Amino acid sequence: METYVRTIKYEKELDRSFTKEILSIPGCEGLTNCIQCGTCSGTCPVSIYMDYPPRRIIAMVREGFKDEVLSSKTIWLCASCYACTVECPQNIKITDIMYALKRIAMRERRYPKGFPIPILAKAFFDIVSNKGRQTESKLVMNVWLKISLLKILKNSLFGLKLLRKGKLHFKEEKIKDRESLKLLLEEVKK
Amino acid sequence: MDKIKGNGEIRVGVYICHCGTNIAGRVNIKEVVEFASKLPYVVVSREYKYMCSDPGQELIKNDIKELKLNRIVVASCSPHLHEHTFRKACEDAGLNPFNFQMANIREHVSWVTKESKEATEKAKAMVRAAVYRVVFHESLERKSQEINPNVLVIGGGIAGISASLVVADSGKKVYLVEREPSIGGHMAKFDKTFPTLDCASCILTPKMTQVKDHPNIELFTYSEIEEVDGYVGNFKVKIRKRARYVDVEKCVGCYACIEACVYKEGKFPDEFNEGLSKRKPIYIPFPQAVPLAAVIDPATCIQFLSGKCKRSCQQACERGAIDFDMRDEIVEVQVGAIIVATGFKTFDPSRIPQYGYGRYQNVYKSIEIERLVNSSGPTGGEVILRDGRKPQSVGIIHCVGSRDKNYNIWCSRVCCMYSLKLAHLIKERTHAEVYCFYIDMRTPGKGYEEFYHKLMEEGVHFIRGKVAEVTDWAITPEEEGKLVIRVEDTLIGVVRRIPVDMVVLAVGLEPQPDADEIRRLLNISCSKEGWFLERHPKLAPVSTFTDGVFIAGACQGPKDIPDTVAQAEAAAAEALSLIDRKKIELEPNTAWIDEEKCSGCHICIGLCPYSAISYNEERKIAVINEALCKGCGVCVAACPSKAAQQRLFLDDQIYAEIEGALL
Amino acid sequence: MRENRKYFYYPGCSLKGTSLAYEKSLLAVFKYLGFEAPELPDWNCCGATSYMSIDEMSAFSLAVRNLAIAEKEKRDIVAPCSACYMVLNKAKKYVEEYEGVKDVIFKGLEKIGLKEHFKGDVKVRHPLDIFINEIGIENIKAKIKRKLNGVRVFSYYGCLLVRPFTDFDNPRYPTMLDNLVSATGAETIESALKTKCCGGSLTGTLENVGLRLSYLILKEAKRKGAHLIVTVCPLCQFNLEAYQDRMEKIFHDKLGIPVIFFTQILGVAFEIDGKELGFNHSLIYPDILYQKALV
Amino acid sequence: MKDNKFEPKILGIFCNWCTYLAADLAGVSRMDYPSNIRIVRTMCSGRVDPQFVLWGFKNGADGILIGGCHPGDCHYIEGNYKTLRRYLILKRILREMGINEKRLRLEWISASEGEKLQRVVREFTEEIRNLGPISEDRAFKLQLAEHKK
Repeated sequence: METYVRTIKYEKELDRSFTKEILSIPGCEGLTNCIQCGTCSGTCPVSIYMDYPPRRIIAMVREGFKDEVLSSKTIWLCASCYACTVECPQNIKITDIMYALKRIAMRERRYPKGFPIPILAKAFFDIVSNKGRQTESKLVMNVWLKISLLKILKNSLFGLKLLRKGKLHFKEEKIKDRESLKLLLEEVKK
Repeated sequence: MDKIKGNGEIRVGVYICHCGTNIAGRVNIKEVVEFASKLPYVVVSREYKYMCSDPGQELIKNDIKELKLNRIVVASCSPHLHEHTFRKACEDAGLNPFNFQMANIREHVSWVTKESKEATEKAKAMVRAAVYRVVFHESLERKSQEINPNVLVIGGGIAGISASLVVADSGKKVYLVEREPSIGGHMAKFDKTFPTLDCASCILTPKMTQVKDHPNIELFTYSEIEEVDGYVGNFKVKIRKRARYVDVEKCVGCYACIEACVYKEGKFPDEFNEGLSKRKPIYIPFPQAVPLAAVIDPATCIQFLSGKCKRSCQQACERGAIDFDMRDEIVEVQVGAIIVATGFKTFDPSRIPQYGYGRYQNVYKSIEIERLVNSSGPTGGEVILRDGRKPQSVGIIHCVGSRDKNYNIWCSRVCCMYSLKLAHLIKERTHAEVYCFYIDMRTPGKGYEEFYHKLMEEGVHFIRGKVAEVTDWAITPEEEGKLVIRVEDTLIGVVRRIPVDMVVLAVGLEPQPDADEIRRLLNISCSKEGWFLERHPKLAPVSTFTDGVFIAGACQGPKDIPDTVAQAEAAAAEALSLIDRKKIELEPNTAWIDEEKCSGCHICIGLCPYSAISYNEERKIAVINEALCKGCGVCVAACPSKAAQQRLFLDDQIYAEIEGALL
Repeated sequence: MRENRKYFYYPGCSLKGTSLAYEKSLLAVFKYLGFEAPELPDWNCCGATSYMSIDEMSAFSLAVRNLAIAEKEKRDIVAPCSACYMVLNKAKKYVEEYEGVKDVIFKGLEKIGLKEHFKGDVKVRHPLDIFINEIGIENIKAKIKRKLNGVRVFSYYGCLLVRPFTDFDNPRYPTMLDNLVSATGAETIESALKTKCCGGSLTGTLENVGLRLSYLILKEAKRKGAHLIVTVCPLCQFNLEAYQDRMEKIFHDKLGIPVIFFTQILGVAFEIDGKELGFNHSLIYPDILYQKALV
Repeated sequence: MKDNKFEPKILGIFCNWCTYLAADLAGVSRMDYPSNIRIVRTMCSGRVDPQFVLWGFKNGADGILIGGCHPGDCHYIEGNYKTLRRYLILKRILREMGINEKRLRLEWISASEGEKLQRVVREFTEEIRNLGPISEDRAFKLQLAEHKK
């Protein structure tokens, strides 16, 4: 027998505190001004791959559709090119809202499983937090290790090409005063 | 408070208005009434739901009579709204109207204060200030002045034309000033008007002719306002008649000069056709122009550029109307009222580079399409692209420059409707596929929604979404050579790319770029967007804060033709109502010199912007000519011996008010 | 306002890795033009886009540490990487605009003894801005030794340089890079894609998405007859150049379009040695720039 | 009131044609601002006698805001220029007297600038709140000291 998915939304299933939380984040205050014109989606270079176009994400955040928003691929597909933010006729900083949603999704571990983008973000974060600088080769290896070994094999030729041209090196980049960096990061996280 | 003059017993009545919940919702009225009743000289303190209503005014009138009140304080809204009302009530009850003071506890208190407690405290302070002040008020007489019955109308579009005709038909003299060579404004450029699709020139041209033939209208075209002096009832206006190099009285509009011009073909962008055709240096703006007279553009005419033209135009004119030595002329007129109808300008879409206007030749502004569909336009009414092809698909983009904080935040009100009209006309003329891209379809008006339905039946594609970009970037073979519109179809939730031959940008309306100069000349205000500000958005929509100056049409904000005409006729009625009073009563807030205190130091004389103060050599004192005084009080503030004083703004009154306010 | 502005060069992580050619050519051109900008002492990662996805305040604090170090020496920053440029400017702006951000960041700076050095006066500028508005296009023209007439260039701005915190060019329709490239005598190509996203880090994570975005730009450059693409951003350059053979396979299209940095094309016009300009790192060598016919 | 912070008394003297109307507009637009300000109206800012200011401070104002039309926009042609001149001199006098000159501020706010009015009143109130009561200014301390003798 065919099963039908219920799509009605009851008021009690919505999370209004989620909307409030987003509104309180610097850069997200313009959210409620959205007129649903679709400029963001039309301008976005990757909206065509998204499960919800940015316009709908804004509408859903505004109405407290927390589950749908946090588990969407949209927020991770955002390449943060800021095109929507520049064009939005209501000057809503959509890119900042996407960042805020990514952070909450990470915090609540709600991102799509096995999706490589949050993994890259986390790997990036860890390296920079410790060393103060990024070493691209190390970052790529860390990410690939987490996704699949197969990827390393598949890309080994590519890596060799880059190595030969001096575009890739394995010397670790780091800052000298890592002690104060640690202090700084600890302080602002409080 | 100790300095009260001994002019009899002072009996103050205080009236606190609830203004429904506007004040009472934030201010604890009972507390304020109680507080007021204990202030010095207060005999009675009352509250009422709406003080400005008849029963509210009756309350005051009765108290004046029965309790022998001789000072009144009303705490309600801004004096700009109802000071007049309450002064009148005092007068009706036999009290001199200037023994009244208003405390503004709505605009300045309840509407701007969040906390009820704070609002109540502030209201008390404002009431106290008013009571302290009113004690020092005295009876004053209003002076009256005769009103000049002539009316100046600035702007000769449909608003200015309509207003002029109403005023002139009542037998009053009208000076109509238009800066272009012909009257008619934007409306003269349109082919059809929405939603009735009646021909714009069929309804406009007769009105233009009426203006020309009306014995009471003196028309100044190609002219601008240079200077405005004076005040309500007695304005002196200088008009600059720009040299048109053709005598309008002699010219009969026979086109002989234009045919004779050394330029065989038009070479310069034709302003009336939005640059879609070319004109010669000597030209008649359009065949129905009023006045139907040629004009020479000195920026392109060889005679003006080099002084070495054959002047074949001059030779061709049998009536000798062409005069290369013509100079600008300043004409001075006197009027009692001024109607401003300076209209709007269309948004320049090249400010939005992603729509490609100016880069892609098949991207048009809507006003250009108005000329294309016009049977007297550059293509004789045929809708064709610049290369002569007939478009097979056309995209009309709404809200260009409107509803967008990057450009203009307001809705321009007319674009949805004129876009529907253009969609209909384009479809009718070309049978092209027409796409309308809108954010919200706004069709409030008689027959407007019905027109929208008609267009849906005609098969126009309505796509809800603000267009992201128009490019020549072809991804698929079908898109090659086309303009591609990229937009989210928000009702479906999918991004679409739609290739079209022609893009029409429905540009919004903006204030005239020089609206600010007119504002300064007339001493009126503009909203922060630059539209002229009406005295009250609902109750005084065509008046301004400057008495005797009225506004009509799109210079006050975007509006369509019916609304413009309605407003123009309203402005005309206001102007007539003012003029027919014959006399005007002036606010008695003029300054005078206390002769005993004046030391003859001359300080005030140089300060007066109206040269109302002179020096009496004999008595060695300054003298103020009250007929010239406008009541600013600059001399009063400067007088070192306190000899200069201003009625209604006496030092004692202001000191008392300050003392009272600082509760 | 400080007179005679002095600068620090802020490389960012990419210019020490995949985009060594950018660093080499930039420094070579700076040297040639007599523009001094020593490397910012002990600079750290700007926080970039990924960091912002994890923790906002940490991301801002990373950026501001760099700003504070520069301000301590009363110097401004030149940031050649578009992402660094945008992130540093954004952090500065948010500290200015949001009390909440400012309080937290200043607390952090206090902890590491930089608070008193940071007032927010430091400017973060892109070399393109420096070339156009500090050095001046006329001065650059005067120093050109080799005119690149006949070279058709697709000048590609990418996204982050012009959006959204830039004040030196129109974010919707920038022209500064075109102006600079034209100064070399090369011809620039008008295109709606000059500010479109190259795919950014998506190319590394969601290959099919990222590669398509890059491919569309290359395809448009080819369609408009470009000899080469000139860019201002390390990631754009990498995405557009390094994956071309892979794109050729996926999209069945012949590409082979050189993608170089704007500092490299300037360097060629200044006749700086190709090795100094980092052309040894090129995967697709821009032969066209060295063809004899040009001279 | 809030946090037991010092709540200053602020006097606003606004011209009838611009700033008073801006305050009306702020009201109509429901732009809230601190309730500390009490507004008194004159026809022109040029009517503001320096003694009004001194009288205001004497009667307990901790800050005084004068509002007029933008330069060139005065309803009475150039009254606001005269205000500006007097304001500059008055500031010097206040300084001499030992009153913090920041307690007096002149702003040009046109009839359409409700937002500016809101912003200026908010800023000014906050500034005066931080300055503390006028009784702590030197002039008043001296006066008090005199008094005790």
